[in-house]
Amino acid sequence: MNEFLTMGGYGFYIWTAYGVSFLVLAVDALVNRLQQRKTLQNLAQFHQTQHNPTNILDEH
Amino acid sequence: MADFSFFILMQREFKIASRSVQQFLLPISFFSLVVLLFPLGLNPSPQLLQTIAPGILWVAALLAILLSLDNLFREDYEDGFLELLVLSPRPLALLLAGKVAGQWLIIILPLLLIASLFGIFLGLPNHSLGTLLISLLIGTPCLMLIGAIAAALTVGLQQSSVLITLLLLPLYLPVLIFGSSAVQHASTGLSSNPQLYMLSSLLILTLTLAPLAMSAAIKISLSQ
Amino acid sequence: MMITHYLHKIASPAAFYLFCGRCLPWLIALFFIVLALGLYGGLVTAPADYQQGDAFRIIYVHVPAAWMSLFIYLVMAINAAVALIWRIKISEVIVVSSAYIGASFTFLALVTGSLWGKPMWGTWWTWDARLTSELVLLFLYFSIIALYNAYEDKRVASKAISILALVGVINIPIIHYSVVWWNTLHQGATVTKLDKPSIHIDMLIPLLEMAFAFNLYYLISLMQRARNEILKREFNSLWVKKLCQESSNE
Amino acid sequence: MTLRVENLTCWRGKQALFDRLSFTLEPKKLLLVEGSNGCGKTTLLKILAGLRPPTSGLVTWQQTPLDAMTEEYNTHLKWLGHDNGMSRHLSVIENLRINANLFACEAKGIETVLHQIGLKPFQDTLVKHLSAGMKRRLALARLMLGHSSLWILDEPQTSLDKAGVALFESLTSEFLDQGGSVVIASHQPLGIAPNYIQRLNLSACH
Repeated sequence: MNEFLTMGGYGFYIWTAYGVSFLVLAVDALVNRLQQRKTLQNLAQFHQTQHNPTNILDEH
Repeated sequence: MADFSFFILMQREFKIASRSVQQFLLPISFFSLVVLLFPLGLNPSPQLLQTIAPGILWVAALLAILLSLDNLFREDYEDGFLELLVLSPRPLALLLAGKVAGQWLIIILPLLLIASLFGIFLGLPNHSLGTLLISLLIGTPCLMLIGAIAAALTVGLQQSSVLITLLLLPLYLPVLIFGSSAVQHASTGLSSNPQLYMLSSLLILTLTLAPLAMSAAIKISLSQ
Repeated sequence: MMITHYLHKIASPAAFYLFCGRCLPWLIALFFIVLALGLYGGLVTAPADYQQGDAFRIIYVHVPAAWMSLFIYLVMAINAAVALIWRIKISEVIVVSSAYIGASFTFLALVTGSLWGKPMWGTWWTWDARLTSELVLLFLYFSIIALYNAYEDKRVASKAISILALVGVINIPIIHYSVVWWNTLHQGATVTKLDKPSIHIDMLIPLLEMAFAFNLYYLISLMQRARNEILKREFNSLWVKKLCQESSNE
Repeated sequence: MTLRVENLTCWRGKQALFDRLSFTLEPKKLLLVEGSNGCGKTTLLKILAGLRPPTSGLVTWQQTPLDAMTEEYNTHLKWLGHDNGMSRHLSVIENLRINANLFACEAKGIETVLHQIGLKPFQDTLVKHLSAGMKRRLALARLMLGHSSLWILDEPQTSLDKAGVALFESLTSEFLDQGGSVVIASHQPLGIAPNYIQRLNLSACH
């Protein structure tokens, strides 16, 4: 197990590279999730006040 | 009597330039100041200056053009003249191409004079000055045309000069690379034809595509 | 005229929103499976490289990220063209949503590239042609994101960045080959090109798995961001109101 | 030369400027767009001129949608926005000559137009030295250059003095008699024969 961690002496570089990669992907996923929740809250609040939404036809 | 669309705005640019001379002196003085910085910043030993002279001259020319782009469409946008251009029966791409050509013609002559002057100051050998002028003649219209697209995209925004710089630097790289290496090769006695051919192919590419992108960008900026 | 009609029908925001909602869970599950396979293959089973030893394992993150950064820009450019020519809302949304993910993949490629360069050449940054054009690509992404945020009206903003994406995609090959030309001109053969070593089959399989995993991640993130963007743009359609009521009384 | 609008909708941010607006503008008719400030008059005019796409809805000129034939539509259209469209560094005569050139009409018409709007003595002064009223007159002069069948004017009477407003009203009535159609967004009263006028109030449709 130990030589797996040291990776033939390059352990630091390899694990930092992988660590940074998954950190960036995780942050991206997190930001997506937060924005999704914020938009849904804004919309829910907006639709509480707005009584009659006009039906914009969904053509182009 | 109706002139060819390309020349309408070009004549207009000359008239405007003759009235507000300050507008086109700015890039030239900026160019000379930037070039002046390098010998003062580094040690003025002739060998060092000679090797970096092509790079300095080209970067300074690029920055001078970048500076003059911000008010390329700004005044016409504020006066409402851009709306008239968009709503005129003439092809917008040709009109805007004429306008950019006018601006280029105004800037290029003094720029070439000053560039050759500073070329000598920086110790460029005489036979490479010719290549410097040719490469500037071919390269600067590329810079103006690509820059006009960015200027058109950002004309409606407030602090657009920073944005223009960010938009343009990645797109300016090929012209800078081939331009400065053309002069470098000439100063070391090698033939700089391959670089000049590449520059002219870039010029032809931007000449054909940039006006279309410019007119689409102007229409979008005005539709805010 | 038939194509545009068909495109409008399937590409209506509501249909796209529901479609993404349905396949997201599957994609996330598939992503984790393929990622696990790729990591296991790359880190454990792949034999060490005879030259670089274990350091070459960074390619399992660096190369897929580099591929993705270019691939995403191409997807953005194609959608930009579709958005400008046929004015399809979904393509506009895809262009906007891909910009952020593309930028993060390019940043990743740069970081892992320099991390790989340190053990190999002892310096964090080499003016190697591919790393330099990757850096320029990062600035291309930043310029798109900056231009998008500079506009207040987001519909106009997405048209503006579509033009910038098209101008950018024409310039990418030009920038790449001028940087390669510039690099070989000045550096010559002193710096070994950052080329993939002639790859053994056991090494190649995990690389393709990782590339597929990154592609899946791009799809997932794109769909989430696109759904979010659609909600913001269609905020007053009936289907959005129904959606809000459903989610609020859950 | 009819301009037809079918359920035009436009949103600005979270607020609907107008919603499912439909009307047609026949020749010899003047559409007066009224409404409080910021209710979308300028946006509607920009959509009619083709400067800006609506959120949804269709605008057609002689049964063809605007975005299908912009350059042909522009030959019939004359637009006057808030700003006058005259560049500040050029003189009155130069501006008019450029506009005549843009709309490809003969140059000799400029002299009569200059005379009609009363800017003959200021022919060679730069636009930046003119007063706001004179700049507006110069912008109105542009409407008379060449022939057109549709005017879209955004608050044309701003900063015009009494004589200027009278001049503008005579110009418009003359244009309407010749079979042109006009769209005006304005607050001030319009001294034009009411049978020409077709009113549209934007604040009503909130």
